[in-house]
Amino acid sequence: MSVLLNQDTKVIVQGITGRIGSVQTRWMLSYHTKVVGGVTPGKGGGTVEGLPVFDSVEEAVKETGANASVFFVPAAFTMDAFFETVDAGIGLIVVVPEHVPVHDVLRMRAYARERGAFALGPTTPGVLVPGVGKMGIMPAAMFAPGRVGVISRSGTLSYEFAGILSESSVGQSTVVGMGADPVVLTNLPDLLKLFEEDRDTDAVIIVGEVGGEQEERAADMIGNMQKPVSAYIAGKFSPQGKRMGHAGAIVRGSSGTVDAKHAALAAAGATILESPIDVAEWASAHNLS
Amino acid sequence: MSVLLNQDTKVIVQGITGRIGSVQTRWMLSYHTKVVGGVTPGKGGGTVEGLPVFDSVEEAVKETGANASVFFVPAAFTMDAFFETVDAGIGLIVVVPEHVPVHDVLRMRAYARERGAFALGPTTPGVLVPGVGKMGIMPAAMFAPGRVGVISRSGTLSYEFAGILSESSVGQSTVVGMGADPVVLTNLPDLLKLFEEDRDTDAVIIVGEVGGEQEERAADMIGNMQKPVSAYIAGKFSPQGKRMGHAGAIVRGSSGTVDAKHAALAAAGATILESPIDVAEWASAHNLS
Amino acid sequence: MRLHEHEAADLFEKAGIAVPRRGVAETTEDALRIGEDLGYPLLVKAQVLVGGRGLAGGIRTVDSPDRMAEAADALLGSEIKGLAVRKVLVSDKVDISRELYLGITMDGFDGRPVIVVSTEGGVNIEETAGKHPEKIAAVHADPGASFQPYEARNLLRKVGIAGKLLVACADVVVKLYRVFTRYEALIAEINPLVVTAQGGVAAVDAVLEIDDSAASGLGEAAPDRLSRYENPIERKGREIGVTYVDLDGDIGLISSGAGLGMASMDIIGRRMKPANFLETGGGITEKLLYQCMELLMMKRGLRGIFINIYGGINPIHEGARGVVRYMEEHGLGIPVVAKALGNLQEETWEIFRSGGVHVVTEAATEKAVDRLFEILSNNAR
Amino acid sequence: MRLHEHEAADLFEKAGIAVPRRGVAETTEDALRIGEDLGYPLLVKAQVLVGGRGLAGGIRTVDSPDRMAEAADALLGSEIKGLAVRKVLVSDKVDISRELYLGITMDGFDGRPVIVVSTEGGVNIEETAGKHPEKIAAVHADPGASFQPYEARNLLRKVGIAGKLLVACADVVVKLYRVFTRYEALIAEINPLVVTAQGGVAAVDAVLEIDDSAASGLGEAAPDRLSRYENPIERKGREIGVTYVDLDGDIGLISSGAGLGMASMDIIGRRMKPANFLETGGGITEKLLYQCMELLMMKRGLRGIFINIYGGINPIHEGARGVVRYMEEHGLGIPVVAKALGNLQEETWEIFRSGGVHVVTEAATEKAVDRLFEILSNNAR
Repeated sequence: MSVLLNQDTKVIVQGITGRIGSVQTRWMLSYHTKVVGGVTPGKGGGTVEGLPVFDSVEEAVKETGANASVFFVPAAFTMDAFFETVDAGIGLIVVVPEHVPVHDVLRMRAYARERGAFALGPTTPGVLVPGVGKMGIMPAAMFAPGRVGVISRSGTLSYEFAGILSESSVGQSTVVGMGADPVVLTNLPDLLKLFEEDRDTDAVIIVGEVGGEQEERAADMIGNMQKPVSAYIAGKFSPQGKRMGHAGAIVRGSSGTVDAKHAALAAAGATILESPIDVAEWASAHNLS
Repeated sequence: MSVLLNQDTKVIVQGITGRIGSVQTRWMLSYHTKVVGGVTPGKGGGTVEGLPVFDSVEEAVKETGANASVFFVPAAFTMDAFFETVDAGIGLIVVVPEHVPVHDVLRMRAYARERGAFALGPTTPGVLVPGVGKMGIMPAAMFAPGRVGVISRSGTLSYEFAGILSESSVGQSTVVGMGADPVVLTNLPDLLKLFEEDRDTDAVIIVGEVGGEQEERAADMIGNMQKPVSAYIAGKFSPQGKRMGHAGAIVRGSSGTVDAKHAALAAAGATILESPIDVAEWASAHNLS
Repeated sequence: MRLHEHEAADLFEKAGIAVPRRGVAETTEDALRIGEDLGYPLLVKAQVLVGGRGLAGGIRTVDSPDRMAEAADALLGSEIKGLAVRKVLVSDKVDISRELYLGITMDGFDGRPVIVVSTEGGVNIEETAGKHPEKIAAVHADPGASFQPYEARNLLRKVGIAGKLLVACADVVVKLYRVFTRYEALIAEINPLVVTAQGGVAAVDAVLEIDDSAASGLGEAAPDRLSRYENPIERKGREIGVTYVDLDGDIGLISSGAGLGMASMDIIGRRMKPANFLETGGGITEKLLYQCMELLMMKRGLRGIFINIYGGINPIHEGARGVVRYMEEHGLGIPVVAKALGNLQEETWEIFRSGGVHVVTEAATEKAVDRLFEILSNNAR
Repeated sequence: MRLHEHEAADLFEKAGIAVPRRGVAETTEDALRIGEDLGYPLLVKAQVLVGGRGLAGGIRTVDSPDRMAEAADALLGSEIKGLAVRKVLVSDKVDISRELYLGITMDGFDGRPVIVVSTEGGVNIEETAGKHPEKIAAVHADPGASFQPYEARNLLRKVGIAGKLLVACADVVVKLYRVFTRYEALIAEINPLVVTAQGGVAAVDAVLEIDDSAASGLGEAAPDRLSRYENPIERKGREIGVTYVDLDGDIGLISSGAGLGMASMDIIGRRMKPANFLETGGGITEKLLYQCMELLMMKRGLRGIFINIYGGINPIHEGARGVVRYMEEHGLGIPVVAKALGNLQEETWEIFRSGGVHVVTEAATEKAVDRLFEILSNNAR
């Protein structure tokens, strides 16, 4: 098996008729992902890349048996599409768009939790399982099958880490983009739990960045994990690290700096990677190739 | 027993320090109602009619063991007080104020239902059980103990009916004001059910009025009741019958006129009273004195 | 409070709904000036708060300044269903390819707003409900939650709306729902919602009724509430805080509740004719009932007055003082019958009697109306 | 986007929160005129988007026109923490009997707004959290639901606020929460929330940071977003749709993601100094990367450029064309190293190489930065 995406995942693409949606559908298909259709309201009845386009998610689910969806819809329409998708009973939603309003994300997150849907993003490259398929925009060239899991807050850094691993003959079990926004639909500890439970994953790499509290709040989970964990935090010299305002962090005394994250992660037993390239050595030390 | 209010009901008065709140507290106490305290935010620590005043409902419940609340708060603060009261675990709420915004009532109603609280109003005279107590503004002089239940959409008409019955030596088990607003917190069928199940009630009088669908939608319930039901509908010549807009009624084909209500009620087996005074004869025919 | 079409149209447009270009005219000159700006053909629509305006001749199509002058002259100052036409809305005549219906209102029993769409626009939705129920679809919205475009699309698909129109109409539904919640409306309606020859969607009529209790409602956009009461006594009633509705009978009525007022009217109506409906709500003071008497006496030709009040939340003895003071100061010359029961009823009766009011102490309004009828019959003899 | 204090104060006041009387001045004459209107004593506050303004001398109390002129002269045109002071806020000096703290922000991990109150106002909330955690209380709000006054009162009671102040503060909390949701803020803060000598409650400072992604946010009230970028290259970056942050090094950077950009800076920073942070997001086109090159070259004294892009959502071959076209047209004279991987990487490499760009094909950014360092070292020799 793998995390989130597997042989039974049947994917629809929302916003499939758009410029990016249609191109990415082609890339997903060429990576052998089971894409079964798409949705663009008002364009139902057409086809893209030979796949049927529907007016509504409900219809798409009924006609194709889809159980997962990846979004290429404009940021302003994302909340609408999200509620529709959850209502249609889709269990896995990958929200690729960036610039989704944070207040919308709060509501999407609450909506998904109340109804038991699992979602990644916004601003996520998606999820990729080498040899099985991908939902999102990850470039296939960087990935190779194997037994290391990667969870990344940054899209591009997830490619970087997968690329470095692949070059070192260390394959990946599943690579997951958490999403780069200040509020994401699924928190880091919940993703770590999936990898800890995945029989095809032997170790996990966290690719974090300055700001927020995801890494600090994952410490408890990491402390309880059997599998080795390493972590890289970008933004030591960042001039802009999104400060979420002191009042929020103050509640729990977190500060969101790289140093604070390093301290919390190291205390929990994770190996700190000073530079992405260090991941190769770590993988080799843990015989992960 | 009785409906809603009984010997175990311990009442707090919200807005107890206000002009109306304090006067009505006196009237309720003089009717032997178990009023145990009051709430006015910012005035906690004082007393009214010898009863302690609290800053919050939570505190009032903790200190007095109250399980019911009657509202004399301004319309604009009613939703706030309502949410607070439901959150504090109070199970019976009587919302006396008029002019509560309808959109607030929608949210109050949903809030109460989700959390299992029972509420009357807005614009209700409250509930009165002769010989036991009253929550609200019903004038004690009109009521006498007995076995006829009264449910009224109009406050003043509930007094009128109780008065006519009392003069005819027909006492009441419980008199309930549903509230006169276009949307009320508890619908007529739910109140009828309570009276049907009440061992101290032998028959029920519905005092309705033109507009809305409460009476029409109660027909199913009435059809299933063992106890005799009579109904009076005010507003045959009403120049103003609050029309709730055709689009709503159209969904179910109801029209809200006096004739439509008479037809639905009669078909369900209720006796139609053409004038309030006719209730005396109906009571006598059913041996209710 | 129901808004005039032009007021509602402004709010709809502000919310992003397409509304034809338009102007409001109080004089024929204004109408002609607007006509010049917009270009013909145009619609001229009487701004009166009543349904069925079109059938009553309140909407005219004009294709030239001459016809505009004719229409404006004819409409302005005329009466439609008894209501004076003070303003006309002059509006672009849209090329119509299709007419739809969109309405949002309160479902009082369900306690939720209900959104209704139909492919039959421009006619009464009741008519469609009778003849073509399959052309109507409705859905409830959750109070407090937003109504999302996909919910609108799912609704519209039920009546067969598809393609670009599906997306365009869903946008209007969502925006109208936002108007409905933002202004705390009881009714928001677009009938017809027009699909233009160019494929756009526009609101060719605009209905918005605001909850009178909603303070937050219109904010700065609030039209003068009093100005909509065209009857001077009704306006005065609103000013002092009571609900007064003018009728064409001769028995004045003061009641302390809407239900009691309606029942009183019903009972009076059996043998006499009520001159008005007046309900005080829960705010009786000496001053208020004094003012209510003033209000009643603004109407010419009253034969008698019936006061029907309960002392629940109201201090009826204070009210009685107000009535008696008015009678002492003005000397009515017509009989007043009062039924006043509840808290402090004995004090109240005493005060009423001291001023020459006929007091009925039985609970049944029927008895009190009988008494008034008797007195009037005796007087007539 | 963080608003200036005076902009935030206007929005707070519009929401019904009491804010001292005030005016905004860009010149000393304006400041004096406002002073005359309001009467002394007054506060003069530099409008710069940075914390710790007071300690840096950016807030002055003036009790006469002479002092006002001195303060305005001193502040206007000066720099505070490196930011130019273009405006000052002139504000009534309120008689303070007590200072409280009120802040609302996003709890990103919880996915809910968190409302924080403290009886220690006028100081950093972090400081209070360290020294007197018992003087702080916080509660989460449900997204989509309203925040009711009783919830605010329950929160305030936790830090011992009672009586009239309880009700007055709860009112401010609810209104600030409404501002927070209405304008889709990330931070809304009043520090201090002042209890005046007269017992009123007023917002003596106003912080509001709006989510840049929230289109609906400010509506008509929206200040010009571009105008807040005081650095001309940063403003230009915003115009073309990329995030550019100016730094004081000499290695230009273009990256196609924020994480990759930060990591690149971290790696460059070990042996060299980045001149900027630039991330394109997912919108790379030939034109955009051409413009990014223009942007980079606006800065004087660059020694080299590092391009670090991935072909996931981005068509990197198009981006490469833009870079190469710029180089052909302008002849840079400094080395460019590119790491470009992912979809269509081979085409991309070919294009880069054709324009003289040094291409690194390994995944690790470290390797590419090494390459640039080597080239620069060799050049220097």
